[in-house]
Amino acid sequence: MKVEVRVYPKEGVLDPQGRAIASALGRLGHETVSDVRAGKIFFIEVEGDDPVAVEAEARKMAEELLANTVIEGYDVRIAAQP
Amino acid sequence: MKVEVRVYPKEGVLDPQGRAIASALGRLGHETVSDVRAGKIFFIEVEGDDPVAVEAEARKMAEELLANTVIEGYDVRIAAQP
Amino acid sequence: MTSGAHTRDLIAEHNLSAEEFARILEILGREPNLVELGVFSAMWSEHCSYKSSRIHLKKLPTTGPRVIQGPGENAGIVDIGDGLAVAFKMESHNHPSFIEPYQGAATGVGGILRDIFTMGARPIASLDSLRFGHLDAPRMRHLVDGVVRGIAGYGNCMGIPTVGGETTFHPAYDRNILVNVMSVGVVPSHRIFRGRAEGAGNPVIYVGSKTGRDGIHGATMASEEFAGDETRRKRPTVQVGDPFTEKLLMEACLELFELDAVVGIQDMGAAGLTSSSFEMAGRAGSGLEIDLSKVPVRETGMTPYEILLSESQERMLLVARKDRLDTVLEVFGKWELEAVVIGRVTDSGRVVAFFDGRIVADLPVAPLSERAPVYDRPRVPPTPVLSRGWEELPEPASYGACLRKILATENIAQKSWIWTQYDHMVGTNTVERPGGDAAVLRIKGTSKAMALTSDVNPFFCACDPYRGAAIAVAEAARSIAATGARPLAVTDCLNFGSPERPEIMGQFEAAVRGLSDACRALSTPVVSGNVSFYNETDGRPIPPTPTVGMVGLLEDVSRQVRMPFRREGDRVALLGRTRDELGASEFLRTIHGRDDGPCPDVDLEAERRLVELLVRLADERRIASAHDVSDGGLAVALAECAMASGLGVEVRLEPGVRPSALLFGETTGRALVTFAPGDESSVRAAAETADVPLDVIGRVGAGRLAIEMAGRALVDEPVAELSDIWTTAFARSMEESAEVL
Amino acid sequence: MSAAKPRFAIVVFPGSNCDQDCHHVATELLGCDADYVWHRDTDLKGADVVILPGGFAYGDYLRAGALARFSPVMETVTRFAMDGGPVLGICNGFQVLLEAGLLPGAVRVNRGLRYVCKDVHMRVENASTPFTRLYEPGQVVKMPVGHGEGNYTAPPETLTELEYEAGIVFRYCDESGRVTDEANPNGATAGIAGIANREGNIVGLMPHPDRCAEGLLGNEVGRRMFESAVSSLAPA
Ligand SMILES: Nc1ncnc2c1ncn2[C@@H]1O[C@H](COP(=O)(O)OP(=O)(O)O)[C@@H](O)[C@H]1O
Ligand SMILES: [Mg+2]
Repeated sequence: MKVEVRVYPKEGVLDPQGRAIASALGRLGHETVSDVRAGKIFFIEVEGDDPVAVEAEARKMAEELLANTVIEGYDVRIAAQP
Repeated sequence: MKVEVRVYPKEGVLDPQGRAIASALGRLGHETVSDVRAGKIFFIEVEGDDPVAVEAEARKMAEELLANTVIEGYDVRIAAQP
Repeated sequence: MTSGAHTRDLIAEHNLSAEEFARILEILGREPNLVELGVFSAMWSEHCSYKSSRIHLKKLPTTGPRVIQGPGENAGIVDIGDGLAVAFKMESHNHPSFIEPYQGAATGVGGILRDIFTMGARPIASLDSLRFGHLDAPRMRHLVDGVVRGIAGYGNCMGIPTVGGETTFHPAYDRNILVNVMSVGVVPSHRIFRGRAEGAGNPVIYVGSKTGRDGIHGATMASEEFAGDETRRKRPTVQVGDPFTEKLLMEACLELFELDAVVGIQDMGAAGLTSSSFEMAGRAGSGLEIDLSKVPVRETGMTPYEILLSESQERMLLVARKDRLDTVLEVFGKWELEAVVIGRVTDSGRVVAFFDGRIVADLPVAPLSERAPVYDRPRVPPTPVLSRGWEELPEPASYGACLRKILATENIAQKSWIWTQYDHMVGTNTVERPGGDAAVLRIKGTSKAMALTSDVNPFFCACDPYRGAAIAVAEAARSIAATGARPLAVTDCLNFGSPERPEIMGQFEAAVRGLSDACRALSTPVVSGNVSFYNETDGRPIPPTPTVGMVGLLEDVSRQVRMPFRREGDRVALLGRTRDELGASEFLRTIHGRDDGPCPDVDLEAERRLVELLVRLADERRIASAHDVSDGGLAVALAECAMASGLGVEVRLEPGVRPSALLFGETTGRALVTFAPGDESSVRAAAETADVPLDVIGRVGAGRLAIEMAGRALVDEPVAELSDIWTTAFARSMEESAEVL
Repeated sequence: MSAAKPRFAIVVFPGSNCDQDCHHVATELLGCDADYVWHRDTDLKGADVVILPGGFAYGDYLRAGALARFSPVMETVTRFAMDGGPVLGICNGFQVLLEAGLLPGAVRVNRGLRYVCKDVHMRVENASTPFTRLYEPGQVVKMPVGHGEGNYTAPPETLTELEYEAGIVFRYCDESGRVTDEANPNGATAGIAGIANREGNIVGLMPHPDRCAEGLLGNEVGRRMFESAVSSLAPA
């Protein structure tokens, strides 16, 4: 079963990467871009077919490892991998 | 309007990050994890309310800057930012 | 896999000529199967076989009292005493870097580092020699940014400092950039390892990353017909580097080398498992049996063809003593590396590959490695580019304005934007950081240090490949000697267009002659190197670019000499004579927008005498600073010493040649030295004995760079302003661009 | 080496690359004994001081220090630190201490999004830790940095606590000691270059004292951090 964990800078935490990308996009002529926040996404293949259990396990992975909860938030969803 | 661009390693392309994370998760006792692929996600705030136009613009951003299309694939979707 | 006669297309797709195929039939006495065809194609490719360059490379001087290992191994090695030796080599990763700059450059670093530690040496430093097109050419800033990030990403993670290099911009590289990386390692002279598969019965071990469908090049098309659509869709063209795995490989190998368990070892570079197994057997005159089904694979359904030809990174092939196999597997286990026995050494003189119990390739070793085809390709001698009349140009109105303009050009401007992205200090050996004439690295546990540099001026080579190549060696030797070190030996990376064109082979032959003559004159044998042909697009080749990497030895690191002026009041002297030369100079390009020749003259005997003098002056502690005069000429050299020190300089030049040539001409064989007034007589005496012209041209002063000729002020600029221009120009030019994050 | 001298333990994670540099300072330059401690070992071999060196533990894949903190050795290091033992994290070692929660806060990618290797200046804000006691309070020291993720930050309450509990050990500044934005190589909040826990025995910093500990390299100021540790342990 495939699960997706998204990790992103917490509200209020300055995101240097998002900022740089936003200004670069501006210079590239995308003036309509007003804000960018850069995060990470993990496509995880987990054995087992109980979505509830798999999602719970994925949350644990995010808490323990995938996100640095001091500055990052995360969300988890069972999803198809690209 | 908020748009989400997800960037991920193309199939067959080595993903050292994903591999390292997968084995770390294994060591942490998540034995059910069989594979991890690590990507990036960008939450982009774009002015304008025509989803079609905004999505098209976001694709351009991905092609030009956000994704390295030689080794990375991407997808775009209008979505709510966390 | 295949039956009956191969189609012409199949043979052509494997880049084999009809003659070469006929030769294969004759060697085998039968039709090769597809796997075997792939192996021949890879082993006889220009890259692996050097078939077009061999006869010319034979002319290079490759021996000397200090040479322990010359060309032919993974790296060359020279003795530095104290039971130590240095292993070094330069490699190109040009084409991959143009396709994907980050990964292309990163895997280039990974490859050359493997060449060094497979010899048993611990790498201590890398240098990167980069050629880009015009900064405003399409994708160019993106390429510069990606290449620099890639070198940083890999080298920094490995913990090998990138301590020097060079960066040139020339429109002729617009569609063929060059990424040459040199690495240097230190090895106990009694504990050198080589790529030899010796001892019938010894196990053959595969260690490192799994094998994927990465970079299966020329022959790709052909194999797909058999591997099917799946493969075609899945196979990536670009290899991705994994510096962490390589760091583990390096530490594991270096640990293993202490345990007397390894017989021979080689990295899987171009043509991966194929070249490593054939070369290891070839050097030892032995044979191998390998079972491809045992090779760890990253993807499903990989064919023997793909497994043999994959160029996945971070993989090594090694032969262990049979009685020490456990030790080998134990050490790799400790470092969490996958190590598998995939075969054994035989004395059959053949490499036999099995897959699922079937023989999929059975080939004689010698014809594929040692006795691969060699061509003496037709060539036409290059016609040197001469003056198109620059002698008639009016002298500029303001030499100060010229200097400011030249200091701001991407070729002359300081490259700190690049080297601050490289960890150039890890290892705590970097005594001279990037920015000097040559990087200097102390050798822990001794009083010694190594001086390292890479040089070539493509503008010179474009005008005259012979002189350009000779000058590259001379400039490298001068840069090394300016630190007080004695030039020891050379590695090269010969970047050219297509060898199938007589003009290009003419350039190549001339450049190799230039290298040979210069290396002989300066007693710096060539102990390793690399040839990169086919650097051209739509029939437009790069300028001949024979990059020279040189190592020098400083017996006593405390006698090192540095570039910056040291004390106000010190005398400033020019060693060597300035000729009326402006051909191929930065001045002509920047101020007049012309690329006239001729390439400056070179007097190799005079260069040798200058090197001897610089080494002696340093050894006798007679000079306070030294700097070689090269790109941008005397005015730029003076400015560099001033800007690096914050001190100024007052200079009086004798008339003779036109002022522009005096200030900006790039006459070879010159260096600047400074010394306390009290040492003038002894320095003069030393120069006389060495038969090197010496003119005291001024004194180190406060804040200004002032140059006058016959009472007339040519230049008078505040050093701080020049410094601001020189140090910020390149970064600004890069960071204003939207192509760069 | 003389028995009075303390023993250093230098932790080696897969991917550490300044372990030998720290070992060189402790042994060759200070004449102390030092052991490498492999990340899977749990025995500090009787060490008096523990150093987490710079490098790219586990390649810094995911996040600098994120994977290393799970190495078995970290439990031992934590116990050693909780018993008051002096622990110094340099660069990647600092990042590991942050990820392990032994020091508060986190680092983000540098403001300029690039790895930066150059000399910076720092002001000594706390000269009473076992690793800074030989510096003068307010002293300006020059040290090299070499990192891509040194942009320190922490939740407001943590920052306030650091300010008031003397948790900030070094701040980036200019030559004259002024904390300015230009002097800040990575965008770290409040110019924070190094911090300590409340007890002061755990110190982490981004710059590299190990790279400026001998005259041959043109700068010896970093050696004082190691000597501080030695002096703090010397029997009074
Ligand atoms: N790509 C690079 N990487 C590292 N150092 C570089 C690079 N390009 C230039 N440098 C450094 O800049 C200084 C000047 O380079 P260069 O103009 O080639 O010197 P020289 O004229 O003495 O050969 C040298 O110290 C060189 O090591
Ligand atoms: Mg040069």
